[in-house]
Amino acid sequence: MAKKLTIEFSEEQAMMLDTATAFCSEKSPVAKVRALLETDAGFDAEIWSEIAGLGWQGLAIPEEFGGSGLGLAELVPIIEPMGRHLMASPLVPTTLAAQALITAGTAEQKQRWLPLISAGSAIGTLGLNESHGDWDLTNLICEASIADGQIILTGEKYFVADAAVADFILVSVRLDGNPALVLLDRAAIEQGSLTREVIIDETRRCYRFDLTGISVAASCLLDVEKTMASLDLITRASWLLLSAEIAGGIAGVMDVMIEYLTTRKQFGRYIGAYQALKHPMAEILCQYEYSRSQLYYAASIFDTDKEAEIALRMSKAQGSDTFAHAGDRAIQFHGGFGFTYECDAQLYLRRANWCQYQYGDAHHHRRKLADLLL
Amino acid sequence: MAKKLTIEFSEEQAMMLDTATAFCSEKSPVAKVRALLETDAGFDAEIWSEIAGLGWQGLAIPEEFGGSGLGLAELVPIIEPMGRHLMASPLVPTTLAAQALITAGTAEQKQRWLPLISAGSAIGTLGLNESHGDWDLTNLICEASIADGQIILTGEKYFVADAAVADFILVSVRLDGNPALVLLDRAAIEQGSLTREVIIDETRRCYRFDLTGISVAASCLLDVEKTMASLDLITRASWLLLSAEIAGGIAGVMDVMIEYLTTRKQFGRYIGAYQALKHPMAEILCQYEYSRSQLYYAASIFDTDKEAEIALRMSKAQGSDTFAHAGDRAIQFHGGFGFTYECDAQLYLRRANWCQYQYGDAHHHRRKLADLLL
Amino acid sequence: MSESEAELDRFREEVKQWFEKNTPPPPDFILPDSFMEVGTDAQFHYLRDWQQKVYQAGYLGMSWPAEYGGGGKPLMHQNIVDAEMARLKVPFMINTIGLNWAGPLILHSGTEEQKQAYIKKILSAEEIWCQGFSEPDHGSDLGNAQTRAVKDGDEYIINGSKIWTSLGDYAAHMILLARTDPDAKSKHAGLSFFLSPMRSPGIETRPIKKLTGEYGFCQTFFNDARIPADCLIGKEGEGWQVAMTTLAFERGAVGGQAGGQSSIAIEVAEVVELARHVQREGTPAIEDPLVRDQLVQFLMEERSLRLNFARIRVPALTSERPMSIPMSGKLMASEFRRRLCRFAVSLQGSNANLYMGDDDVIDRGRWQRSYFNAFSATIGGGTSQIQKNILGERVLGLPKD
Amino acid sequence: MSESEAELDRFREEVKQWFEKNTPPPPDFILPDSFMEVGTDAQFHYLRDWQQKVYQAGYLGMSWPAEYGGGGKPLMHQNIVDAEMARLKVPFMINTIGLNWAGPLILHSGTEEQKQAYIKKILSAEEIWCQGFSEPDHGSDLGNAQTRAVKDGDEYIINGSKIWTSLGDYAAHMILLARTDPDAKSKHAGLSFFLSPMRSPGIETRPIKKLTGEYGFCQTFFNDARIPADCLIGKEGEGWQVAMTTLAFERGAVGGQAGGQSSIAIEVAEVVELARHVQREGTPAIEDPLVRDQLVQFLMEERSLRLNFARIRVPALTSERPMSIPMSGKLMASEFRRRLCRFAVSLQGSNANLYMGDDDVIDRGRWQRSYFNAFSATIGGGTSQIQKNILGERVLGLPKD
Repeated sequence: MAKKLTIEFSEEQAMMLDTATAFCSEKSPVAKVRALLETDAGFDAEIWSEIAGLGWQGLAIPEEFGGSGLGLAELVPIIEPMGRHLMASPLVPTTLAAQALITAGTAEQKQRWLPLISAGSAIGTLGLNESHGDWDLTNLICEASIADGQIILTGEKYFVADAAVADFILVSVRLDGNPALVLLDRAAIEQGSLTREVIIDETRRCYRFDLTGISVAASCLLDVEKTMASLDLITRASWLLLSAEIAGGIAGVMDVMIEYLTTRKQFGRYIGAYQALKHPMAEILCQYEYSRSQLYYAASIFDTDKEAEIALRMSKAQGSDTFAHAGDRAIQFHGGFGFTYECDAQLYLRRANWCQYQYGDAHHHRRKLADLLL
Repeated sequence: MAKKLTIEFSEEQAMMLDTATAFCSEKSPVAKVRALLETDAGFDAEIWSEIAGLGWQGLAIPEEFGGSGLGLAELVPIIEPMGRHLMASPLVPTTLAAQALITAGTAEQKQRWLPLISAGSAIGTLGLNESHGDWDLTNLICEASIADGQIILTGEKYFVADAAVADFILVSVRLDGNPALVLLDRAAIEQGSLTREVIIDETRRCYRFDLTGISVAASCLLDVEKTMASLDLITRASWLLLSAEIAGGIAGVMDVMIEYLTTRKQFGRYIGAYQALKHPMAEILCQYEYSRSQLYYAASIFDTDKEAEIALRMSKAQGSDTFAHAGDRAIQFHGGFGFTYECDAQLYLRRANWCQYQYGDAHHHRRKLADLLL
Repeated sequence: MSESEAELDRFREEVKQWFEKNTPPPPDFILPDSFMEVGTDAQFHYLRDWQQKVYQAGYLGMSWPAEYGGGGKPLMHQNIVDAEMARLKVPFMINTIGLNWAGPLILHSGTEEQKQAYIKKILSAEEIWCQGFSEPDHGSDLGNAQTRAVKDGDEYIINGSKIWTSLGDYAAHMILLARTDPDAKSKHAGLSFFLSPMRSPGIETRPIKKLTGEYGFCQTFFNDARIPADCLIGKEGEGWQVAMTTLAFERGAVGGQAGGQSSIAIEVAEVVELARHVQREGTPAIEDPLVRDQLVQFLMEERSLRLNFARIRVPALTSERPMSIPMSGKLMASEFRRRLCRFAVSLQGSNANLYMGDDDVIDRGRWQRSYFNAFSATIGGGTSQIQKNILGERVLGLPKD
Repeated sequence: MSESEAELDRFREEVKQWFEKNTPPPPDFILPDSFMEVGTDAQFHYLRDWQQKVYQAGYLGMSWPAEYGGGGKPLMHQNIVDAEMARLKVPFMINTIGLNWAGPLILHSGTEEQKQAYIKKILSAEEIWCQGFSEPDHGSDLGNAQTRAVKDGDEYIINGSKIWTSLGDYAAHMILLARTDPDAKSKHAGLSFFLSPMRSPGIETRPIKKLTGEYGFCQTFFNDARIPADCLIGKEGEGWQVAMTTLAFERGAVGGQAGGQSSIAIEVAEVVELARHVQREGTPAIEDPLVRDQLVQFLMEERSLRLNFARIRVPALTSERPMSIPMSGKLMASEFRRRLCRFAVSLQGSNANLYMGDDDVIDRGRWQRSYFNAFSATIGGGTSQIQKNILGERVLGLPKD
């Protein structure tokens, strides 16, 4: 008989969930989401300020740097409703960048950037992916060499979120055969080195980042000794926050589906009365509950070691597959309208694809889980 | 663009299908099937004689041995309706044993047994399986050695169909490191060497056959040079005839389901009106059509080499999974009645399991197909 | 009442030792996985003896009142025993209906006489109880029960039939839902609830053969069967409420059960173990990447089921659709079990075709049997199809069929 | 008429060489997979030029009468050309509605004037045709078309709206199903069929943006649009029969089509190829056993679809349910395509998240697009859910919902 599994969720987290749910629902109606699709930045700077007012950017940053000193798990009840309402913001990349600095930044780097992030005055992001599409963040083609106190970079990073508006970008490179992280502030980012990517999820902004030709002072390097630990933390944090976005996304696409199924008639009946639609909806509901249980369990034990890895991978795998399936069915169940851009189902289907293929799809995680569990 | 796929089916085969369908439907009503469950032999000797009258035993035996000289593919439209009506008979093992003799028997063995088989006067069977449950017929634990013109056997064979009533059994053994087939007639089968197995499909009779202690004249050995070819043919023939039994079985279990769905009411409606049952039935229908198309294509090209292997494995894989799924759903869709022994669905579910795990399950065949196709 | 952790640990150790020492060796026949699957006298006697032994050791009904045969101890003690029993996978307590349904009901709503008469014999398994809710042709629509009970002096005359009576042929008593007033203004209002004897003239049981080939349920026939009027529990016409109370006990939604596990859960770990020791195509099944992927899926699913129940304890995380997890549990758990057992069968190569009773069948054929038996849960208590309708309509608010 | 095998082989070789030499290089934009997916002027012009070129070479409408612009040759020639076009995967013929629906209909039922006016321009793609059957809010229930056509002198006045008009914004003509008699005794009897101009006052098209982000369908609005009365084909009130005839042409159930492929089939072999060249976790995807198993499943399914159509040619093997294969084809093929394309997306690791238009997206993003576009077939022409109802009721004889 396996050990007891409990989900910890404090009063504070419950309040956070309430606040965030109300905030996202009010500030991110779907018309707003669609309007932002057409903009360059993809998010609303005013909302970003309001988020700063709520203290979300600094939630998981130590108090000495102006943050609240809480754990990453506290962000889960915030990211989940953001996912549900497709609210755009650079909160996740900024949070991940902050975590990378906390674990591997030099004292000077932390002192410079963390207070700004906590205050909502700086956007940070990460350049970790490469052309091969591999989810192993230590599989690096991009390289760095050091000469005369300068770091010289080559290669291209993919999927750098919100790079065009970021105040700094942390990029991973191979240095002397090992992974290293380098902090590039706006001044270091060459004109024309960013190319906006065309990505499946139009609510996001991602950029290809050509590092070749960039050279910065050696002080931009993060602590090399701590880089592996930092990459590991970023990976885990990404699984957790993506899982939160996914759970919210499933809830959001279910909202869209239920609305249609209870208002659209065909052959004289509401289409939700047909078992061909009702039963798959019930199945999606069950898988959603699984996803959410896995998510909040992973959040509960985020700080443990092997157990957390298992829980996080399960959460990512369960959620990814459920969201992808729900998104797919959402199109189908809307019939002809589902095939149009106007139908909100497509926003979620695209988001579901995005979430599936970022940081490992379900198939990948199950393979890793097999090695951990069998 | 792949090559053209055609299904050959002659007028004669069409007539055979009609005849066999009528015969099996009349001679094997389910009450008869159930009555035979309780008997030792498991089949009706009278039916066996009638089958002989129709010439089915000799269909694929050369004319010089009293047969019709047709191919194994001609048996497909016979075995299919037998499967549909769960008609019990040792036709398949006898046919396979005859084919083994045709390909690898000595002149004397053929002369002795094939005319008897053609006339319906002898039942033959095969002992090929072993305790490890492996589907590779060359993975042999049973052994034979030759001394003083006698073959001495050791080991145990599993799943020897109809062994208790067989006039001879062909067993596979390892001889000098290679597979060999030995023909054992009734006189050679020791008292007590057969133990009836408890198997999942109660319409069949299978025996464990303990070879240890048996020794027969060296003339009982089949042509060692031709043994591999013979085992290969037996394997392919088994895939084909099992696929035929499977296609019939799917049709049979669909009959049972449709009958219930169109006569049983719940909440005031025939249960077949509910999409929760109707749609899975439609899906089973589609998979059944696939199974049957694969079957008759495999029959069409049975005599070719690599192409036939592909077609046969596809047929077995497609049919096995469909039958297993249909059997499973048949229980479920009958509700409480489906849980009883009295409901005919269980006869088919058990049969479906049997067919899935004989001569390679779908998963096994797909793995082999991957090597052939990718 | 509260004991120190150390005391509880000591007790746990004592329990563990007792069960390690006293659990009987596996018999030479296959045991059932739950009381619903008891099909032979040998199984019955083995399990009844075991329950008696556990009761005599003081490990059953520990929190029930001492005056009726219980232990009079804090519930915590029983919980520790139950956890150890589950952990050690000892055989289950056969008198499940008595321990989890009838007993709690009698303690809650019974008369003093009923408590004196029944409780101790439930614990000792001297008297086995069965359940008479479902009827042929009415599926799981309990409210539609048609079995009639007509009062005649100090007796009720019962006519009708109940189906899926587990242990019906071994039981001394049945908890029986019958219709006392066919003209009541609502169909629920016409029902009454009885603690009926099973060995009375006019009551006959006919065993039902299951698709596994075993027996394990009965159909029970009442032909002018006369039972004493004081068998009634609750008032006449209150049968529906009493039944709902009983079901609440059964679900563990309220306390009051005698404890002791009532079925053997199948864990994915056992299938993993099977995959380690069976060969597929010459290598252990567990080395096959597709088998590994499937096993991981099952492990995830098993954990999801458990985590759902961990999450219900956090109202903030279930507030939007509070009934979603409780109402989907049966569907998900039963379908999970069916698929898991079917998969376990599939690991066995051609030996998957051996069956219970064969000398060489793997694990005594338990996987083949459990696959077949799994349908009792995907069908009984409302089929999976009905469960999905319920979830769609009552949880998601979709329109009715 | 009958030519020797040698002559046909020579012709086949000639065709092969012509297409190898004349097929234009792939453009620097992504091509659509069928006429329903044409969404940009660049795509349109590329494909129209291509059809013109094929027609001018004499490889289109080869069996249509020479007096209207056809080739006047045996059908066998066109079949050979079609097979070569498919084999070489050359771009499809854009005027699909003209070639497969309108053209055959006009040749079959049109007046001499109509034949003279339309046929040649269909073949040369000078005039593109579109189809006006479906209407908003009436799904695929063609018989329920509500667009009105009222005769007024030598004109009809059209009011209403059609949806899913592929190429509506490029088309010169529409085959239009409209209601001339709302009071007819059956809803079918009130319909008439028109060869309507598209560039008339009162006819407007509004492009519909698809979930792919592309355009490719229109909604067509008729506001007191006047079309000449001789646009009518068949008699007034015979529109339903004419529509059914047209659909029979479209399905290829009867001969008469101009030939030339009308869409690019996606073959599993292409996904196998993709699996060979994309990396997953550092190794080619095709080495992953789960990927291999999936690919085999798709190969089996693809073959099953084709074998079903081989089997319909053997009546003895389809006699029990003759409509089973024909009526399940659309369901099975469209769902197959959806799953296959989704799987092709899944092979690409994090690059699966790049999309059409990105410089680095694999295969120009065709898999991502084809997955999204696949829903047009699982939804259009009756959703998969409706198809299953039809199969259940009309083929299996199950009761109606």
